[in-house]
Amino acid sequence: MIRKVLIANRGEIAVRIAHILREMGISAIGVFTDPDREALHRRSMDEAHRIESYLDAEELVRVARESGANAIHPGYGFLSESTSLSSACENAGITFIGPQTETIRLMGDKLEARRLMQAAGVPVLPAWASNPPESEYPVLVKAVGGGGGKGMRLVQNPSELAEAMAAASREAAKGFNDARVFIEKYARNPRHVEFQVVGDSHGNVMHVFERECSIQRRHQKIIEETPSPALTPELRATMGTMAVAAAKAVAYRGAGTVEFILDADGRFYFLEMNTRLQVEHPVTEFTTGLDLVREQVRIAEGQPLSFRQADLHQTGHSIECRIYAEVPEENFRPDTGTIEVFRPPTGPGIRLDSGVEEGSTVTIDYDPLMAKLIVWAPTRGAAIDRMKRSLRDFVLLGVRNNIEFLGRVVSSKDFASGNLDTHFLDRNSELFRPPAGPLPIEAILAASLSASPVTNGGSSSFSNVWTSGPWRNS
Amino acid sequence: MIRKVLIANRGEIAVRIAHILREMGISAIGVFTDPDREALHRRSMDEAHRIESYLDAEELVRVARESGANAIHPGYGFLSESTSLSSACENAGITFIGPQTETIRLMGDKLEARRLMQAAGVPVLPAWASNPPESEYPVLVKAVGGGGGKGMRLVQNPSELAEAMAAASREAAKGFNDARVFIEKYARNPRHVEFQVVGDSHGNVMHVFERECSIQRRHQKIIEETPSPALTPELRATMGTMAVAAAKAVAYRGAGTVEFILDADGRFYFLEMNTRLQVEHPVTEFTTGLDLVREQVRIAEGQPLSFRQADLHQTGHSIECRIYAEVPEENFRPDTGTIEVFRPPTGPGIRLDSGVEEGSTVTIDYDPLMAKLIVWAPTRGAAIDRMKRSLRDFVLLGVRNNIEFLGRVVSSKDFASGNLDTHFLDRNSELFRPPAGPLPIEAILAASLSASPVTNGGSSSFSNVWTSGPWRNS
Amino acid sequence: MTGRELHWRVDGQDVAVRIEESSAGGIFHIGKEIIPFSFISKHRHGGTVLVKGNPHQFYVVQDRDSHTVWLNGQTYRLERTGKGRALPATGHNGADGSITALMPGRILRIDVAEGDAVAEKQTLATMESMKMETSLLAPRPGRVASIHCTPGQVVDMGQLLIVIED
Amino acid sequence: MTGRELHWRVDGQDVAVRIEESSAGGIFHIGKEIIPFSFISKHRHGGTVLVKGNPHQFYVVQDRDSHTVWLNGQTYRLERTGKGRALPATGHNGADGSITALMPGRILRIDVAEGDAVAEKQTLATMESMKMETSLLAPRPGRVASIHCTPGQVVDMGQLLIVIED
Repeated sequence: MIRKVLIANRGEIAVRIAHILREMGISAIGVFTDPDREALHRRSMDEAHRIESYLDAEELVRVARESGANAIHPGYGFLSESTSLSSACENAGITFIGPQTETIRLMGDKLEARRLMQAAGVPVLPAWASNPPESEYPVLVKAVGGGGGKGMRLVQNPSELAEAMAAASREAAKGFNDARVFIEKYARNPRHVEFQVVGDSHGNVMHVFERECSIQRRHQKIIEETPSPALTPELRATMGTMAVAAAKAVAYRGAGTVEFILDADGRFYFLEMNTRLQVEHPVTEFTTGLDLVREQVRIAEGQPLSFRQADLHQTGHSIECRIYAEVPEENFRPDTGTIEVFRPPTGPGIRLDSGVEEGSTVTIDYDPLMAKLIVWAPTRGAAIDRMKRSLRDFVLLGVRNNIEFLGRVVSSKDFASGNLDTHFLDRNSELFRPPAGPLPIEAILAASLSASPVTNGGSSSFSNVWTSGPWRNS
Repeated sequence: MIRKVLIANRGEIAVRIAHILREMGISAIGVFTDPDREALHRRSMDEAHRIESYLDAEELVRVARESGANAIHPGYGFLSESTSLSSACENAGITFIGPQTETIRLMGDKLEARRLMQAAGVPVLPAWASNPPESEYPVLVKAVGGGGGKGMRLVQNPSELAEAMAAASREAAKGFNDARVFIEKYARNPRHVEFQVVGDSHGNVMHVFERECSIQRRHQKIIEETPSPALTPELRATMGTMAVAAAKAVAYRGAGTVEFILDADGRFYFLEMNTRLQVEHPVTEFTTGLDLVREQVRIAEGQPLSFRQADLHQTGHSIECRIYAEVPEENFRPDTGTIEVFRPPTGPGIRLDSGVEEGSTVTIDYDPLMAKLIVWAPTRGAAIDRMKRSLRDFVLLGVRNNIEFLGRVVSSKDFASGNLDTHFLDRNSELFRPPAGPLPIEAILAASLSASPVTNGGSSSFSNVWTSGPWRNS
Repeated sequence: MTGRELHWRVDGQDVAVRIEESSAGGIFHIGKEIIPFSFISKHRHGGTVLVKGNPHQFYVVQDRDSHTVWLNGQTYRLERTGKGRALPATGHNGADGSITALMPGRILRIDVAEGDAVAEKQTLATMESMKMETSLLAPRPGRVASIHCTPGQVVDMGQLLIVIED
Repeated sequence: MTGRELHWRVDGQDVAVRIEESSAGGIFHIGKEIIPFSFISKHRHGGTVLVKGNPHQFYVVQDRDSHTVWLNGQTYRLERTGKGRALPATGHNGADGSITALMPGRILRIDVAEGDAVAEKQTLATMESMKMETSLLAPRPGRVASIHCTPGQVVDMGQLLIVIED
């Protein structure tokens, strides 16, 4: 029985995990670093402890032991896909809410993972250790231990290969302590379609359908949805079967994600497996009714899955937008500051997973993801309309953010038609420009009403504008 | 085609209707009275017009015409069940989003409704025009045109009947312009179970399952849920069939609700039909995926229902809590004031329909319903846990409210066991007392930190506490 | 009633505005436009302002000279340029001597006749609006050039009522 | 550092409290208890305060003498009774002359010896806490009765450091 869980993470995912733990009657133990001293996630826990780093497995296990936690949830990012935390948990007799260390290790090695997938009959892209045939160019040089675009190089012709491999290898050695690189066929304008899988410790593995995550910036997803507009029921069934085969190949335990790339002809290839909860897991939850964190806890307790594949259904459509503290119009540069106004949208079919609230401060120390806005509606069209309305109603001021940019993306024709691929933003560069037209006079009026009479060089409260008395003419 | 809708209502329901209209690409025209000059619902519309009263059908139709609206949505309460608005719409050639005037008239007359239901084979309670047999006591004297407990008298024995009828008649004449009363068998400790029905103008009528609304105060619901813990699949099917029969008896068009009382032996009786959207409609939406306001608009446009009875399924469990500006501990007296802090809960399975936000003022002019908190989870137990967590996280200060009281109700053993009836609060009077125990020292500390150094007799901002400089010892 | 002149940088150009404001509304001067406005609601970070019959919900946060305005779902960023300065209290009017109605309301009394000499701050007329009586004062000494309203008349916001000339 | 005395009506009884507060924390005196606290966060309507190692999230709204406190999901209502009064700046200490550590930290220097006569606001010791140096000042003139810390020592919040007597 898991009674007390240390959440080895921060921000919205730490808050989200704490919510369901508290609902399950499980104590949520938080951790926070100095920059997160005032963070919302710290205050969302039953108790929270100061740590030096979210990346120190030994420290996290020590805090878990000292606080009496008998399990650790790694969230995503940080140590979620590092064997250091899972093995430290094993040594300390603490339940790691995730797959076995060996699974993490296997899937963290891209070459090993490719071999396993091929053996399991899961399609992979052609790959070479060196010198692919000239007809196969362009190719991608990838780090064996990599992820997130680091240690990756696109090579257009053979003459560039040697230099690209050397550069990628240096980057990989620095980034992942593993200089090995390999060469993979480059898929042009693919879709990124991933399948959620769950497996228990009794050998049951099933998939919970797909997520379309093609809208990316700098290899990072910003909008995800399910169902994918690209999948027919037949293709969904085939890919789902392959995702289950992939997970079964490593006797997968817990919640994980099998990522595929899907080309315009409906061919798909294993890309990698994420052995953890995914940022975009809420769209799966909204369309299936599962709570994936609840399932993770049950699986970690050794309980068998309470449903069969045939019990799982997709209902309606769900879209997630990631609300980042960044300026898309200025090459996605991150912004920092204090959130002065935070008014999220309300109404049916809206879910907000937030790591911030009014008054929260966003610093440069961590990822700029502030919150996730997730909507559900019976159809894709209605879900897009709901997302447009919700983004328009979302007021977040004090830290520059991508809310309006997201609004322009989901309002675009290309998005409406479901014509998505990983180069969507490159193709739709007009989305980076705010709508043309003169500044509305009302905006100048609003600014003028808020402006303090004399610039005093510091930031100024709005309230002093309203100090004039009742309406009189003198 | 409905392109512009006047929403003849206020508060959370006006906001909720505006949300879906805007998502559907339909203009939302609001109305507001002087006390609602600053209300959230006014600012949630595409445009809004000042009116004298939400109860003046002619004025509403005039505003609709002047603003170019080709339909009126009445919401609930106000004119939603009065024939004055529906017939004024008919005369003006404006679509009334609701049933035909004749349906409203028939169902507004309790005797007429009883007769129709009996003819349709729907069970009704025994009733008499006067002097029921002594063995049938206690009985209820009810107003023919009544509702909401007005003009109602419980009579324990025959000697009290004449006086009760006279009193009820006077009250009914004053309240409903209709002095007629009748006598109905009194059901002890019944459950209140209602069925959502929808019918189109093509003769299709179906039900969208039940809502259990037994937790009431002063004949007003405060917590509703679906599915009802009292219904077996067989009883649900039987009652659903009867609800459809009831709606078919008046060729029902639009969304409506057939209310039943259900006794401990599983016998049920028609109570009344609400010919409008119900406050508690979100729990039906959360468990079926339907958007009832969207369906209302489609039906009003003359479209046939896009689903069949067999397409409708209940998934999981949903509970709604009504957040009132009232003090349950002081006999539910309403409170007024300005909402200084409004921090609704976030996370999966939570919906907030709110008529207020931070800074909103609650006045004495209208119903004290501020917002509705609705949760969904796969099981009733998980939904209760989610509601408990959500209510605990909900910070609403500045206007006294029932959030903690609701928390005590959903945390009670009786609620957990599903042992609900309309006398639930009478039986569980301990819920009206806040938990015993001394005031925590931290609460006194918090108050002391906020207290201004010298009482100045007026309300004071908290911010002046934080004006001290960086931590120094001098 | 307080008046302020402000300078903004908009699309690379300097825009000078003048704002005369009370707690209930005011008049906004931008270029040659004279735009009356009234408040529907106000809060710490903004409010809703009625301009030409349309409500505009806005939030503003200010960081030094940089103002971020959220208006009807769009965000705008404005830079303050010249120093603003508080102006002495004036009437409801521009510098041109025209007295306009700050709010919709009813004229109760007119206290002057055409041709009358008036002193600064002398009451010219009284109107009722939102259940409050309001005196319309002369913004500067001068002579009443023309009167464009009558007692009992219901006037719109921004409607010209009286003109003063030197 | 400012000090205040306040009176609350709690369960029909008067409760006098004393609070010494800086922006980072302070000491709360209630009955015979001396409770150090520090702030995790603060905002316009409350914050999170650390008391005995536990964080308590709170919001307070005030309407005349009535204070509504939301604390960890429960709401409490307190009535202010006697007039509060701002006290002159003091040390980290109560009126009894005991100097305690306002925050956990390290003693850097001790500037006095037992038996020394000290003037009001004279520096007694210096400590470092949260990367800030803080001087501990004498709350009033007197004599150093006892010293309970040494340079370099790490001290807990609320720990007794120095006692001054008349």
